[in-house]
Amino acid sequence: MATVALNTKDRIANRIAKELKDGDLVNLGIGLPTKVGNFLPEGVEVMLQSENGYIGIGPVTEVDPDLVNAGGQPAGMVTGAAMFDSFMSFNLIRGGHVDATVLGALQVDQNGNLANWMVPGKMVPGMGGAMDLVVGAKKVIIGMEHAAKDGSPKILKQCNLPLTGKQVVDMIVTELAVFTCTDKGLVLEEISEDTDLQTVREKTEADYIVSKNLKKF
Amino acid sequence: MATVALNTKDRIANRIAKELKDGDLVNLGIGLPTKVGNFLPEGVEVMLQSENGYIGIGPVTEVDPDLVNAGGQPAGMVTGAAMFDSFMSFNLIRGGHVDATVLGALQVDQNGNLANWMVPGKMVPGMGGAMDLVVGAKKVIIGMEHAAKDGSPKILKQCNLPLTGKQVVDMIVTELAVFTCTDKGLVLEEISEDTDLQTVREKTEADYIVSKNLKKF
Amino acid sequence: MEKVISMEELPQYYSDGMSVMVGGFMGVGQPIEIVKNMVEKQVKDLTLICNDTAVPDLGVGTLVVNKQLKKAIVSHIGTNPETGKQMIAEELDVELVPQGSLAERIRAGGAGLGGVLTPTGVGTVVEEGKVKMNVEGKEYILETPLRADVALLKAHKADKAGNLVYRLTGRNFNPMMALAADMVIAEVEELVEVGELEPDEIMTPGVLVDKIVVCGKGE
Amino acid sequence: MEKVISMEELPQYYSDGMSVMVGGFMGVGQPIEIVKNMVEKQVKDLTLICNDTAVPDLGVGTLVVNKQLKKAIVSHIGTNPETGKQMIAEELDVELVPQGSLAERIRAGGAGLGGVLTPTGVGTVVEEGKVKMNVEGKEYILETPLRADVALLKAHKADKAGNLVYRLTGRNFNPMMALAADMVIAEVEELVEVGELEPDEIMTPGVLVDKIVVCGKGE
Repeated sequence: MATVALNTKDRIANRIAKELKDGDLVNLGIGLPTKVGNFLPEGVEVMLQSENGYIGIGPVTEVDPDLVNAGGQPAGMVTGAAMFDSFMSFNLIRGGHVDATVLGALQVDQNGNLANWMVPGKMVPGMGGAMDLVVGAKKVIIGMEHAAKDGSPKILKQCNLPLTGKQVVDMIVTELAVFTCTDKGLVLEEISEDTDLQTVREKTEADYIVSKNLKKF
Repeated sequence: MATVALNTKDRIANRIAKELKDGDLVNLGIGLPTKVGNFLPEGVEVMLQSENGYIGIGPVTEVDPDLVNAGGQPAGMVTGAAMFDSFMSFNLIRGGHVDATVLGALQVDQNGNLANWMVPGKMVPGMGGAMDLVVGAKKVIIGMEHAAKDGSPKILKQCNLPLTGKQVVDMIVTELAVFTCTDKGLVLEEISEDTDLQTVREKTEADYIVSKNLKKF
Repeated sequence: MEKVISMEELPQYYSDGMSVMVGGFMGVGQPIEIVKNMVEKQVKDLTLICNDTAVPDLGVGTLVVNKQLKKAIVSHIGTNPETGKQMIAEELDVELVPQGSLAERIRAGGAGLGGVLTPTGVGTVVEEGKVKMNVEGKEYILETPLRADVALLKAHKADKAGNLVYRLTGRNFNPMMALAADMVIAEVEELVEVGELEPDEIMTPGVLVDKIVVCGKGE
Repeated sequence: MEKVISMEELPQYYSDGMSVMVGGFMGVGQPIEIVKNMVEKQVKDLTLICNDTAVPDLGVGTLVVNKQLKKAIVSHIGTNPETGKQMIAEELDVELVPQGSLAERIRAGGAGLGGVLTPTGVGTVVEEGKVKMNVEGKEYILETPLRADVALLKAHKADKAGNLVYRLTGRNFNPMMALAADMVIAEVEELVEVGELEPDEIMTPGVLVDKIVVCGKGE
């Protein structure tokens, strides 16, 4: 495979894809997280779950008005896909049957708290299935750009936006860094090849430990 | 239709059948209650529900190992029958979607309490779906012989066997009498053609009011 | 017990101020034609229970734009800016419910339960004003039942007895809503004779469905 | 990720003292061949979660007769006199659960809930030792989740990815149990290729099923 320069979002998606294991049931949020499906390592096949009631999201081959993804966009299905109702969909999500979910974030903090569903007075899209996903999925991976558009940090000591879930995040992946959320707090596990510890430190408000085995990605 | 003398159980079933309305969803217990289906008045069609997961019990036309009733006996299905799982079956039962259930009893009392699932130290079949049926069905009709085999009363001031449900019975039909359970207590609504008030009084321990419109059946 | 009715007969089941559950997820699996009829008839002060408020020009989204709602109990309003606008202007009361909890509450309402204990929303604004319980060391929120006066479903096929079959992601909230309303009306694409649907294929038993309106595939 | 295994490979998933959910209602929709294998292998001290204990010579009934159970969590034991006998002799701990509450508890266990509030059993021995709550003037019992180490299901058809289809009243408790155990094994009558089952026809998604044993129609 020829090496091509990836844009920021693709780089994040590409790194997250390495966290998924063959056979996993995975729920990808709208936006950046959806891209993760494009970067699965060879030999890794995952089944994608959609909140609106199916397992086996696939490429769109023809538009079927009865087949959309959780964003309401035309979707396809893979061979072996299974359909069900919203009730069963959340039995799966809340019951720990989803191995990993990848979601975007407005803010994450060093306690693993996540805020991604509203900005009071400005934007209230609603939580949709996100609050269920973060308490139910075995692994909650946040994929987002490291800082907000105005440069302000998104990885904070404490979220100040309304939470989606409390102590729910397992991993944060940005274009600069990979953090895991542990009992001891955030651990910086990896930094990207074109950054350095100093830059990450400057762009991150949260306290974190630098892993002894810090890697580059 | 020629008039034929009915035996005790058939007479009870025949009287109960008149309580069912066209289009009702009905759950019939094992034993005597099952017979109610044989006596539906002309023009009255009901759908029978089975706890193990279907609506539309019908006559057995051929034995299918995958098709049994709630007693585990071979069953049939009518045209338009619908299958589902036990979870959905009890959504229907508990959620008030069953219009009437007909059950047998060991004891019923004047407060509408029912005991029909165990005799301590002697017989503990278990409650099966009965406890759900009595709280969920819109109308709970007890069909039973008026007295126990040893002649002791079964319609009591107070049940002394473990209850199936508290204040759940709407109507009691025996070969001698029809009682309704009201806020004011039991009301004797009808007596059978071949008995009299004195006999019913002697065979009934419970207090009851005799309806001003007492009828014969 | 004729269940099949025409669109013209439908308005007798509408009343201003009623609560109405509407199946569908972003308009898919939604009884679009019935909703159009409700817009036409200007039924107002509705309490809508639905997954989302769709988009401004589709399904329940048009009820929002047309200001026919008093309250919306939904999990998502982001695709219909009009909902947020009316909410901020305090013209519309919006109760946002996590999608899984919405499904649970509707099912609880339809199944005779007093509620369910869910971990969803613990530590968030969702828990405000709700009973919390600790079961075996874990915190849960008690989510209570939802019911409605009328449920409006969309099915792919119905037989004349009201047995329903949904197609692909058109299923979503429809089967649960069939349990949780006093009057259940289904818009269907295709009507078949009783007996044409396999017993194992039926997704909503006909006893739950009061009325059927046959609309074809819609637009 | 090969899911299809032979009966000979099955005993690696057994262990003395394990809890096991077994689908079926009076033996119908029950993995009879797997249960036979468990009898043969003399797995013991089992906690059985099942609708009933069937009859002495069928399915889980034989586990009772063969004294392989330590505890049974069931709604009905009346058709297997051996269960009552062992219960009265205090050789077997029997927890009788109303059938609807049993379905709820298994679903709660499989769906990550802390429990459900049900009116079933209020005012009876079923409420003893349980939390009771009043919601809007009505009394409810809190029924808590059930899970098991292993769930043994019976399906009519499976594809190689584990997607299952049940037939008629063989469905019963199977779909709920598929959610509520650490290891889910299905005995199936017929195995088909992935893609041969319609997405809308599948009743249990394959992701829930770990292993499949193909047994034909049994006896």
